[in-house]
Amino acid sequence: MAAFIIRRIVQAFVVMFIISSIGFAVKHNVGDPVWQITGISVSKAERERIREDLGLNDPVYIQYIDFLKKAAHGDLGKSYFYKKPAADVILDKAPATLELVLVSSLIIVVLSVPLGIYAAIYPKRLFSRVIMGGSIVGVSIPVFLIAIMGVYLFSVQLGWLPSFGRGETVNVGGWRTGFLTADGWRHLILPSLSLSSIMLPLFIRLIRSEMMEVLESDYIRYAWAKGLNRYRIWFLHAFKNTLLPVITVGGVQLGITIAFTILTETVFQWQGLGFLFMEAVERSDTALLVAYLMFVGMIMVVVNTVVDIIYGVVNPTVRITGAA
Amino acid sequence: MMDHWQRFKASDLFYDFKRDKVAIVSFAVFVLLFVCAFSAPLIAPYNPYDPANIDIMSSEIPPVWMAGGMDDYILGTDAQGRDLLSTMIYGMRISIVIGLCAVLLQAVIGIVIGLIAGYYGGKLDGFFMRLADVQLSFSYLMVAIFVSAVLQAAVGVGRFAEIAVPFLIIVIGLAQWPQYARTVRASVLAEKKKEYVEAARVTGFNSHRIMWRHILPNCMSPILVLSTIQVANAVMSEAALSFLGLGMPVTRPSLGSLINAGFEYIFSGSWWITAFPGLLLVILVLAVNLLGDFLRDVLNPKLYKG
Amino acid sequence: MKKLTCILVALLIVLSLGTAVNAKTLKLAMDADPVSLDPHVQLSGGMLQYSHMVFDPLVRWSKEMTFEPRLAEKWERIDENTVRFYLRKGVVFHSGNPFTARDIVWTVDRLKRSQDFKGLFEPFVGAAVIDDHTVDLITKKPYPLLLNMATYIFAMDSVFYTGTDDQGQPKDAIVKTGYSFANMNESGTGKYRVTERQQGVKNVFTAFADYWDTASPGNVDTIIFTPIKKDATRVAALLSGDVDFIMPVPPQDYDRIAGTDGVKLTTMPGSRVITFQLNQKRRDEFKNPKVRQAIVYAINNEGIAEKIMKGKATAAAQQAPEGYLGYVEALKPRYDVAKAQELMKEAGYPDGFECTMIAPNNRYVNDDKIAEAAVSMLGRINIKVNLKTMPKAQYWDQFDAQTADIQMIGWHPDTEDSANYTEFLLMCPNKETGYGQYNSGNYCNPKVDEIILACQSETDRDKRAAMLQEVERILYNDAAFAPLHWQHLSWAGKDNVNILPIVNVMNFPYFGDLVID
Amino acid sequence: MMNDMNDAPSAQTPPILSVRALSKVFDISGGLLDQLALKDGRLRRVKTTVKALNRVTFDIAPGETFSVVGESGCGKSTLGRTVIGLYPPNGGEVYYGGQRIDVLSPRQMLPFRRRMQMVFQDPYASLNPRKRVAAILEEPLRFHHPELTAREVGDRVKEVMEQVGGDVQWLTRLPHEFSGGQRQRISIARALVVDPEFIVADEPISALDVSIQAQILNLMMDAREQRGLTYMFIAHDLSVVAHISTRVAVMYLGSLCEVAPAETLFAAPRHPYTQALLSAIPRLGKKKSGHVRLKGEVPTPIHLPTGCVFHGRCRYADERCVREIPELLEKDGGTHVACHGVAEERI
Repeated sequence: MAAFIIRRIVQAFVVMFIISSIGFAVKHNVGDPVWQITGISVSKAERERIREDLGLNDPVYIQYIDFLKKAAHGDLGKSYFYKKPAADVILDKAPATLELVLVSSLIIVVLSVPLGIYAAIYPKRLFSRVIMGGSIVGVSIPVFLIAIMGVYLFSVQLGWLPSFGRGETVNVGGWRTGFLTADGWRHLILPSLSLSSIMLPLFIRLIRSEMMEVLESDYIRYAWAKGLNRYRIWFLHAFKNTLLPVITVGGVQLGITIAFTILTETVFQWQGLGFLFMEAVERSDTALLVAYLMFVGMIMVVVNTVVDIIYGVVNPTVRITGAA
Repeated sequence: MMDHWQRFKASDLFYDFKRDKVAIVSFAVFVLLFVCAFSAPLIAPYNPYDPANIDIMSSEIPPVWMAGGMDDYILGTDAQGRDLLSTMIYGMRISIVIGLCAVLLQAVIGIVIGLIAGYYGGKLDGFFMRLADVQLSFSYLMVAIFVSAVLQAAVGVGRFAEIAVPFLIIVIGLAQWPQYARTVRASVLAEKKKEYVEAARVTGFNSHRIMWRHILPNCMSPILVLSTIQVANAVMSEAALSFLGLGMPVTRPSLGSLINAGFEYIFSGSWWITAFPGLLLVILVLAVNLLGDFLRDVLNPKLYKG
Repeated sequence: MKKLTCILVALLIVLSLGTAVNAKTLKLAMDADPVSLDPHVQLSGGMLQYSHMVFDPLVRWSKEMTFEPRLAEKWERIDENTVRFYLRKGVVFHSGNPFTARDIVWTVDRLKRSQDFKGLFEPFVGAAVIDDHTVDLITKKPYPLLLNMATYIFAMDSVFYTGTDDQGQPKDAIVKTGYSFANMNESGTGKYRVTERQQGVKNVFTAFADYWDTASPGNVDTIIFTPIKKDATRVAALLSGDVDFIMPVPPQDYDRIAGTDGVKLTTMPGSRVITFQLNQKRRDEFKNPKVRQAIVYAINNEGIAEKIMKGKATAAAQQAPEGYLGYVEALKPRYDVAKAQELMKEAGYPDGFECTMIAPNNRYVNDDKIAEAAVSMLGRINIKVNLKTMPKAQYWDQFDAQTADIQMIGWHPDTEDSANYTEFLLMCPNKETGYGQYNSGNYCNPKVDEIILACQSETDRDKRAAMLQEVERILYNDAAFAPLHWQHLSWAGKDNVNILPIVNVMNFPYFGDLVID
Repeated sequence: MMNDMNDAPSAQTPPILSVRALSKVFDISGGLLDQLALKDGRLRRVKTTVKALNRVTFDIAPGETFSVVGESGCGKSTLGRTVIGLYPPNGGEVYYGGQRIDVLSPRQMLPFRRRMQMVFQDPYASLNPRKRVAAILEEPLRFHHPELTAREVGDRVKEVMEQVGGDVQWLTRLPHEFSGGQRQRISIARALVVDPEFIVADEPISALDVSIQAQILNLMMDAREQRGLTYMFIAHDLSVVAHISTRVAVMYLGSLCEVAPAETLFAAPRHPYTQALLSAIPRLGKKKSGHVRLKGEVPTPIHLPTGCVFHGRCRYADERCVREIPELLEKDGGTHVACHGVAEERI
């Protein structure tokens, strides 16, 4: 276990290093921040002075070494736009994205498990065919199209749901949450549904195929032969074993979901990390870009680690390599 | 050639195909769209790349069956005055070209890396798989945004229109090779243990030949199934990138950039600029996905999960 | 007389009570929110819109482009370099400090230090206190635009902003990219105080109880200001009733908004001109005036204004719009493809040539679509254009480096004066003087430079007008640039929001005067 | 240390294959980070290895059928694969026809590849499922004899096919269309098609039905007759080995216990392990013989016992057996035994 943790920490550092280098290598290509922080009629000389003050005229490697030095102390640089440390901005915006991802994940779990199991147990039934057909149509519609259609239908035409933003939020110890107000929940509906629309069909199909495979296995046949209660077989024996691959895939997909928040948040003007990222690109707020990438990288490493540990717990036959 | 066809007709795959209506229909739709796309200059009413055919004064004409529609423009025109049907057909061609080539690129990169990693194992394997892990955790969107920044700086913005297609192919190809690498590696690891590989080594074949001529053909089913899924994904990826404004230039729109351009008109009543390309994109992707589903059911490969 | 005053006062009190009782909340959505609470941090439309809400200028532009007294009740020119302003009495800052002439001197000093504003205030020596409520603005030489500049003097609370904050930094520091006291705190004399600010998410402005302008009909007590960047999302927010007022409105949605019950659209001709610059340093072809003229003739800018801008733009043939001193009525858009083809032949390019173009895709209204349309139009005269559009974050870098042969630029003069266009866009580029800073066409005509420099100190309005009109004619005949149109300004709101009275050509809505029924 | 086999492998003919002190260790500890372990509060690098072969020495004379037997996991397959060069050895030498081959590069090894072939255990895995039988047989031939014309290749393939009892029609089919026995014939044909001198047969019949086993064995023996082949035959089934082998080697935990001419070995096993092994064979016509029961369990090759690898299970073991590794010493009648007990004539 110790070796496993050490291994992950080393991996995290390597990942962070790679990400920060890539981020740094390209940050000059997303634009010049000085143009973003000055009015258009400001003279060239003045602009040059600002550039000099910000250290943007230093060679890239010097800037990078400078950045690494500061990063070692937890300082990821300052966001030009927010005039705050980039890490603070990220932490400020993270709750919005995490809440969105959390609700979407809940929707995915709550819907995909029963639907997937049903489609596995009764593969020939009409409803199963509807589920499977619907899921393949679902994967084929781009998430931004679903989001646009959602806004058009439910906000503009019907006026039932708000079209943008998080609505009323409550600040609980620095965590700005939309969970505590009815308005916040109303604002969550469309974004979380469209975000979950990417992964829901995949999970239904995954659970179905894994479950069908398990149902074919010898020990389930044996359980039937023993005359066990069918629900016991399905849910206790079969489903438990379909969980394993679902957890693994779930971990990987979480990363993709976080990336897809870029699209969803852009359409819904959801003030989270994805939106922040696109804005940072458009504003060439480079410190924020690098900080965002490092944050997401960090989350991915943590999630992967947790998934591996859960995997080991759920399935004792798998030894986490290096576990003593 | 005849021989191959005969054999194909006798194969399980064809037998299952004949009995699967959904597969037949989706295959027919895909072939139809494919043929349309590549005979675009022949069947499209106009050439949307020819400025002589574009008149700003005839922009946003609705489809022919709506009030104000014109017979010349069956599905109406877009915001620039291009015939929407022609633009969609040409756009689909770009989407399909990008989708297929990007998958080809992914496949080449992924297969080479997967084969090498799986066959040689050890440090090389560890390196490539960590690389794949890191890259997968960032998804193609972020990778694409960064790759596009680098490439644009490298080629200069002025010539972007000329290199947009290869550029997107590279972006999507580079972003998604890990799927192939992991699937191929998993298959190679399974195949490598089989004795026919040892038999080949005993015969004295070099690693190169064993990897490509002996192991790779046995990894084809997962590659085939994955490829269909990836073509659908690549078309969607291109659409998503174009939606974020990182894709095809406005003068040579793909389906994705058409949808993106039309998005701004969705409340204005010119819904057709988004709706028709959107519908076409969904049909195209759906057909490919259904084919992939069929292949998966028939070939029943073990895909790398995730 | 006394009685009358009594009645007037009583009436005022009743009126003000009445407005207080009818206090309304406005939910406002713009494309961006102010980048700072410090009005001197950036010279941009967004910051000036903010300044008009929280601060007050000495004078402000009226709808008719005349000067309206604000903190200055009246003013007079006392010599050719000095104008004396008589300040309003009884005005207090949000902090409770009284407003005096010292605040104006302090503010002008700070403007001259501000990186963004120092250029505009370069002609000024400074301000001088005459007494508590009288102040002189002194320029280095006769300056015709002194009052125009006074619209930028938003009084800041010198007492509030003096000293050091709890981080030990001077409170008056102007910091663009990090923390400063002024970035986070405000004390102006304006109608609204900033009561909540989540940058980029939500800003709440609350009416200031001791606001001096009790005569204003404005009845909005609270403004909840949300930035919504994407055009379609902003429109959706209005249509779904999530907000009461949006600006700007994308042209493609004009009809939809105009045709929807409960919301209405307000537009007004603007003074931002959109142009293409043809780089003579990169392309020898563009050195030939015939080629430049051919391009001007090939571009159907009236078509663009009608179709892409949905009629809410005025096709241009010159830089300055109607109402500006330099405007020449006789100059008309010149769309004529046959003539353009003829000119190309005469210039020796019957088969055309290939060139590159860049344009931003989120800076001007429908900028990328305009560029795309222009590409097709130039195709008609066999000029094959490779177009690349990009977000403004990348655009200005590319523009400045002149990476393409044809580059789009729009311009709105900070001085609201004709000469400003030419100074930045078309005078011979000169690193020392800074003239021609955005002249990526590298058009250089010494005659134009000479006239523009002369009119900088010409205070006679008619003479100045004649000089500026001369410049426009020269540029027109030379086809120094390809003009497209002047963007219209657009706002939309619910029916009960009286937009028209508070908006103006500068696009600074005076929210303090807004009435919601 | 060196025994007499070293100096004079055989008085009559030089051996076709000589193996000297061959060792093979597999490292299963994974990457650097996997090797780290906390021990006594300190981080240490720990390698986990499997000692599959320990200083194995033997010779095979031309024309012999040299069998290697032992229980599963004893390293006999590893021995076969190391000899033929599928695994690089960690120590020791392999000579073929007097030339050392374990140090050759793949290119230098090529001529030997043609002379040495292998037949595998699992007929379902040893044929490439994507290749038609013709391709499977032609590819090695073309590879080693690029000078042959298509017709010559075809003729030789047909010839070999007939020799293994196959049908020419098989050539156009895919492996999955055949039964296990048929596949093993194809496997043998593949080995024979390059006209080798020496074949390592790794349990070639153990995956087949009993009724088929004899056919395949006969086929192999016929091929030996016709082509003058030398076999190294790996098996876990002593009864099969008994009537085809000229000599038999008994392996236990990666070490050779006893090497003896087949008849001698079956008549008079010397090593205690061989005795136990033989006593387990049911024989017709014999009543329950004294079945030798072994005590203890088979140790793992990860933690090899000190001294004689068999000492933990040997009823004759003494203190020397725990301490000292016995060497393979020649006894009378060409028998070699690695046992202190035998050497001391205690047994």
